[in-house]
Amino acid sequence: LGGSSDDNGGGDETTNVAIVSSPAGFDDNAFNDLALKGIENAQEEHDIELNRVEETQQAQYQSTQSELAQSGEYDLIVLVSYNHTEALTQNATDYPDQYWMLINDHVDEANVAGYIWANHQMSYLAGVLAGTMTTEGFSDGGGETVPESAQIGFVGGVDESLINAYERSYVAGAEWVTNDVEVNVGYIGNYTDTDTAADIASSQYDAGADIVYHAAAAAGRGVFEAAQADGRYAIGVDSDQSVALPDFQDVVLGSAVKYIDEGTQTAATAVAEDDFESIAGNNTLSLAEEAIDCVIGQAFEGSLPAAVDQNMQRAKQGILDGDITVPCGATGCD
Amino acid sequence: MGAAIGFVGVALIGWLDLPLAELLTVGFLSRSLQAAAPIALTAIGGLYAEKSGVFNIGVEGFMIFGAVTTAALTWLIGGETAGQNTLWMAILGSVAIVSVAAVLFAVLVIRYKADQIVAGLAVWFLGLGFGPFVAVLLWDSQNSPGLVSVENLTVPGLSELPIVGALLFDISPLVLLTAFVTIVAWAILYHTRYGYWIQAAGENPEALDTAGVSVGRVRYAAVIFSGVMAGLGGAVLLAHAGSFTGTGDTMVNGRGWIGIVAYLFGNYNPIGAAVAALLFGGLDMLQIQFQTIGIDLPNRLVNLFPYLAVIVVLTMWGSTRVPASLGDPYDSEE
Amino acid sequence: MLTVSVLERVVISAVATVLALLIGMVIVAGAGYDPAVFSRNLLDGAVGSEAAIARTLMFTTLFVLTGVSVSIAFRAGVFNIGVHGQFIVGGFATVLAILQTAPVLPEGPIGGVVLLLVGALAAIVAGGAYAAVPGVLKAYGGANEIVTTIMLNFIAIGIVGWLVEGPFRGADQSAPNTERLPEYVELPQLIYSSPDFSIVGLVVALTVTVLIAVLVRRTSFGYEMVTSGQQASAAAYAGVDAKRMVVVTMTLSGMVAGLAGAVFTVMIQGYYSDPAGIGSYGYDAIAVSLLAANNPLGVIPAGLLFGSLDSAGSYIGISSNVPAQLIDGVVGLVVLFVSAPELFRMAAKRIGLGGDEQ
Amino acid sequence: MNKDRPSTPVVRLAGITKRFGDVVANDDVDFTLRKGTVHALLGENGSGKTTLMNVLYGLYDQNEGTIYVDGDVRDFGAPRDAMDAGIGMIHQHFQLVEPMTVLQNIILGHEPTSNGLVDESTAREDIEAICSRYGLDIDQHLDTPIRALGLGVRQRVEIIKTLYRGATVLVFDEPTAVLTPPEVDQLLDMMTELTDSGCSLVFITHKLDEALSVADRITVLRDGTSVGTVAAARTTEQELARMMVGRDVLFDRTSRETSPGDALLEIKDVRVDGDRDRERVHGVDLTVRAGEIFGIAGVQGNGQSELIEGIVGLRAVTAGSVRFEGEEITGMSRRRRIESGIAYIPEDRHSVGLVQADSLVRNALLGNQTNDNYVTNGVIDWGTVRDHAEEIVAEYDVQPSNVDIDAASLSGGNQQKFIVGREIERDPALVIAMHPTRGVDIGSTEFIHNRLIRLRNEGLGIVVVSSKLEEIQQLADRIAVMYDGAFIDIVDPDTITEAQLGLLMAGHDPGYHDETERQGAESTPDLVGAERGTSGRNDSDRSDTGDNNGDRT
Ligand SMILES: Nc1ncnc2c1ncn2[C@@H]1O[C@H](COP(=O)(O)OP(=O)(O)OP(=O)(O)O)[C@@H](O)[C@H]1O
Ligand SMILES: Nc1ncnc2c1ncn2[C@@H]1O[C@H](COP(=O)(O)OP(=O)(O)OP(=O)(O)O)[C@@H](O)[C@H]1O
Ligand SMILES: [Mg+2]
Ligand SMILES: [Mg+2]
Repeated sequence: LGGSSDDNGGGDETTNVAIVSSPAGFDDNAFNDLALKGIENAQEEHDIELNRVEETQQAQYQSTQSELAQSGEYDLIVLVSYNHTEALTQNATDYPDQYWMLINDHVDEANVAGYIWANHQMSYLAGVLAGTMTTEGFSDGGGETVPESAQIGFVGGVDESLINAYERSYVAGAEWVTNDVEVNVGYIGNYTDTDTAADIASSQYDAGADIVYHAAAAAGRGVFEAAQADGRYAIGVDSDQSVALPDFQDVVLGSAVKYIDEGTQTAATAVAEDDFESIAGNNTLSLAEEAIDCVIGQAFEGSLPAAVDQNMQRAKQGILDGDITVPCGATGCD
Repeated sequence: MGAAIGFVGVALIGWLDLPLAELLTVGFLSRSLQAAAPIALTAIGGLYAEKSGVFNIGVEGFMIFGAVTTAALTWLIGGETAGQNTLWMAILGSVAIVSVAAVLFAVLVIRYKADQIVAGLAVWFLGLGFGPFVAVLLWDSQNSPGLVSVENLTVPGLSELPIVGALLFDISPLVLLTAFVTIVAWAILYHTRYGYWIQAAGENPEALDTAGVSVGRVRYAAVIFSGVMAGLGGAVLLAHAGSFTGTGDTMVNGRGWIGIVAYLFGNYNPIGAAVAALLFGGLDMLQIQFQTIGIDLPNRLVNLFPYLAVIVVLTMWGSTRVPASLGDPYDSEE
Repeated sequence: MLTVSVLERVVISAVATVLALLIGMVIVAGAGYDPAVFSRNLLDGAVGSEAAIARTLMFTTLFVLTGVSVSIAFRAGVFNIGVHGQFIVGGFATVLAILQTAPVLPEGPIGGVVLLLVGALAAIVAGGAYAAVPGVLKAYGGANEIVTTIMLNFIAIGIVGWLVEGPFRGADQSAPNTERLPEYVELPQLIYSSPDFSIVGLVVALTVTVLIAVLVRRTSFGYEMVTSGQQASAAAYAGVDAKRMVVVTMTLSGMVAGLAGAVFTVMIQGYYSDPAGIGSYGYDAIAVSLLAANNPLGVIPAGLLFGSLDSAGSYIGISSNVPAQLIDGVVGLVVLFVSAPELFRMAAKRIGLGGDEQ
Repeated sequence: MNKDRPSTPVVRLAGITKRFGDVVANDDVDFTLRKGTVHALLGENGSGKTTLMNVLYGLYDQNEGTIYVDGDVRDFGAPRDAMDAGIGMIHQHFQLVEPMTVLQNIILGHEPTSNGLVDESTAREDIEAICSRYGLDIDQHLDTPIRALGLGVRQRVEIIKTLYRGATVLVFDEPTAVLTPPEVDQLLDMMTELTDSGCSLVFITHKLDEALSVADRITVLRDGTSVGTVAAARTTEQELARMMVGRDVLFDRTSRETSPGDALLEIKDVRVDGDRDRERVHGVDLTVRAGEIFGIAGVQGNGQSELIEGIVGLRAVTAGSVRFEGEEITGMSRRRRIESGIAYIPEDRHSVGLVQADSLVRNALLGNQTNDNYVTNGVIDWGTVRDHAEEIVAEYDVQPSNVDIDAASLSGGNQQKFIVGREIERDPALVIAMHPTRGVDIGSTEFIHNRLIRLRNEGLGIVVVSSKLEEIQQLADRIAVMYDGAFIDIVDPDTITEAQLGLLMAGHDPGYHDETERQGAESTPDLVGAERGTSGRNDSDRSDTGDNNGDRT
């Protein structure tokens, strides 16, 4: 902010947006950064002033939110992750004139726009990619597969229901391809310890997995490092990580992506254009809205076996048609 | 004590009827060694300080300094395409920088008689603050981009041998360095005059003083050494991980604290401390193996196993005898 | 030796803080931000508005309580590094107890007060019990309490985290949170209207502090406790059962830490979430207590200093683009300088300010 | 001794003044040590003896005055400088590193090395050479950690350490205070041997007979100034005492006219373990009556400490029973024993009897913290406590007489006086005093003795454990001699001779049994020598109080 918000002079009106991080903080190369990126993209079209607030203690969200709302300076406050939900339930009614955007959850108030991306669907697709590749004989870039065994891995950040949903959907996707696929699962215990992430992935590669998908935010880089060290493959999450972390493009077969950036861009734009109503309420963004996908890593475009594309298309169609039921929801399983 | 842990481990494995071969792979062993190295280095430094009568509770902070300065130097010297030489230069440079910090710390606690626990905590807070801050200044993010990780030392031919090949002849040079440091530290402590002086300084500084040896100098050397070793530990952690993570409790994530536990556990003997570090590294990796082979326990609880083991073992077998004059500043004219 | 008069301590803390801030300012400037704005924000953040003052007092409340908890144990010569864990266990117990008891009590203010008492009691019991464990292990098993309490901190985070995630997760919570406490269970907003601060919380903290101070200075128990901490062999001679004393002081320390957890839960959060994101009051408290020379009354100004810094830090995170980590670093510097009163005494002597010859 | 040896001064202190803040510890003191002689330094507690020698040793910088060694002016910034000049000091408070071995302690700071590593075998040879040269005996302990050794051995380690460093001037600060009579004799012999082989010694002591028997010349300090130096051959105890105190001191034994009353303390077949779970007291019976002083003599390490700690409740009694005023107290807590009227003057004033960093006010409450006089409903009345502290300080002549200073800043003798005062003024029924006058000067010793006797006359029961034979003979109405964990005999102080006592303490049969009527010995287990030799004063298993007995240095 740097004190520039009090320029009520100047011709055209500035839109002020604040974004508050999840407990993982910014610079996670995933979730938080994507949300941020969307607003930055919106800045190119509109005069938007952005205040990025990093707060890693959930206990502080109540006061951080109300501090921001109380200032009256912000046209939109973006809250990353469902850790904000409880605090927002209070603050949305305390500050009825304040517009809020909540990522990954929803609060039933007219001034809140809830955005939930279908983490489960994209993870299912990641499972399809892994399940297909593990039985294909493939060797390119920095790794190779073991076609004789159908074994893959998953590395999660914290063992909590949000990430469990990634895991179960991923497993389901892989099983949809190869019924008897074996999946090694490991959790780090946090979203920051790259070293442990690498150790877990390594252990899984050792045990025979040839592709590991991660849902571990910043720590996920460790999985890629292990893939490079062991000559195996990995699947990224949230954004196309073969692009976000180009060092690892030789092992990142693909990424389960959700276009959070498009979501925040839409929201920021809507507010800048005085049209909050268009986004208010609960927005579930799934395959149907083309808001999630599983993309192939930039080094592997066109080089993967044809079965990948076929299976991927069939799976997407199945999900859209309702023939395939992805277990779990966006933030947990029942 | 090691035997005790081993016994508990074996009993547990027998009791749960675990598949030993899948659990104790070569990869597991070499990952345990890698995980142990930074902890062992930190522990050895810490025990020197404590033996000399100064509790350096700030080793966690020094580790963060070591990690961030190594990352920064690697990046400043070699950019994103840094090679092995750059990494080694960065490690050396980092040790030099951390040693300056360690000198300042030593002056504060020895010359100015700062409360050792408070000053040590302060170093930790400083690490938590300035570590990520440096990252933000350099990379505009609390995490560094991918830098470079240390390459294993591979002896052609021998590394092909079963088990020992992968364990001993395809090994991180930093693990070897740690082993070397351990032995040298042991020899110095128990077989050189300087080692005698360290012990005397911690037990009865007056006796050392009246023997004509400056207690201050002995303590300075030990405390500076402890800072440098913790810094080196951080550097080793970074060199194995290949990038710096500053979010959360940073990539060091409590390893410094475990280092303190390790030397208490190892009863202030450098070899004991290294074995304890290996034990903690091993327990951590064992916990990962459990996950990998799908032993279905709540991960958050399984993660607690090493901590619980420390408590049980400490209670049943090990009461450590703390140096008699630990924490007392020494004035020769008193 | 290192006995420092109260006045001297206050002066030293002030000088240390100013010095740390000056260094912080230099770093701010070096990193290309405006130090004037930074210092302005610092002041605004600590005391610049009603909200800022409330936030400062909120942090102060927690630092005072946890600081007193630490001071009890340290005074008795037991290093309770486990206040963090006891704080978490206590806070969680509050939520559990209130949620379990609420259905059988009438709703409304009376039920609310009863529930508050039940919650506080649960926290005190849970915190005390959780601290008694390392006490017993030390007294009867010889296990170093510095190590065991650090381990128990990790364990508290793990277990409470797991409970919040699974067994005790609120019915329609998508995040790992417990059920929210009933609305009527809250501390009244008497002076500042702030979501996170009630003067009642602060009064509780100050009352506990005074009680502990009296206990330490004026009672036989306090005398025995302090004597054990100073010289165990002399305490045994005077008829103090050293092992029992270790367990009792750890328990007492844990009880206060648990109460701090209850205040946190009721006053600030209103439910329980993953303890991994609950700050590090228990660790900061060690610095608070030592800054106060483990004197319960001294914890009050020390807690205020830390409360102000944290409050300013959180304001700076919200309202400026200076990286929030910087304020953590500045806090580290304050602690560092404060740890070495001798530094300032020598400096004062050099520039000819006071400093008697000794 | 070598009274007439022609000798040259090796050390001369001229006009030394040393101040600590307002305290003038040494005031313009002159002192000359001649080659090959023993020079005793006497003076009351706090008269500045230790300080003067610390100045010589480079531990303190004098404020004024000059040090000459072999005629040259020397300025010692640190002990190392003093050592280089051949001066060594055996401190009152041993300077040993407990977990390290005897050998490592001896060579500390002067380790011979080869290839960077400490060469212990060279060190061993050197040490053995020194031992045989001075007739010292330590060999079998070289690899034992100090922690496991008794005081006598520790002291020998200190002496060898100094010699190993090449000292020819040795300063002994109250070396006999912690030793038993046989050990004292050994030490005095050793001192003579040292002077014979060319060393010059300074010998600080409170025991005039020791000074007279071994010293060539004697200097007396009072209030930091030197009162004078006399030749040992031409002075008497009376004269020395007058120089020290400034008046005549009476040495007559007070007449004994006791009328013991009821049994106060009865112990039956008590067994107590030592620190390492080895039994140290093998079944002791004893009865102390109101109005008597019961003395326990013995060489340190024969279970006296364990027995007493068992009685006062600081150590568990593993078998047998302890009754006090007719009530069974075997399992009673230490606190309840204090409350029931057992006062205890501990042998270790430094780490047990006082909280060093606390004021005398707070120390006055030590052990009294549940006493109704000072505490009501758990709340302390500090005003009364302060008054009490002031009373003790005044009555027992504790110097300096400021109750707000830390216990640590009192000299050892004054610390002892404060403890004695506090314990006696507890209004007890039974006083158990271990080495009540250790490190205390003559005047105060006299005072404490009179005090104990008066209490006895008032009908209290008193147990005195001491290794000073004359003290025990003078005070006690009955003397039990403890050897190897049991009472070897109980004797009448008026009929037994010092020589006989000494033999008994060493476990020998003094051969008096026909004449002497033994009194009150309920049982006398395995008398004399049956299985002696294995334990005794070399025993490593004694309670660990040794290096705390001395004063501050
Ligand atoms: N009510 C009182 N009357 C007389 N003296 C008192 C009283 N209270 C305390 N004192 C004196 O103060 C000294 C210190 O007491 P105490 O340790 O309780 O307080 P403190 O040292 O000032 O506090 P803290 O150690 O917590 O900083 C004691 O030695 C005692 O002499
Ligand atoms: N470090 C010190 N600080 C302050 N005062 C001291 C210090 N050392 C000694 N004194 C004071 O100096 C005086 C002389 O003390 P010193 O220890 O030399 O006496 P001493 O003759 O050895 O007595 P004792 O026979 O009891 O050992 C005493 O009043 C003592 O309190
Ligand atoms: Mg003396
Ligand atoms: Mg006090």
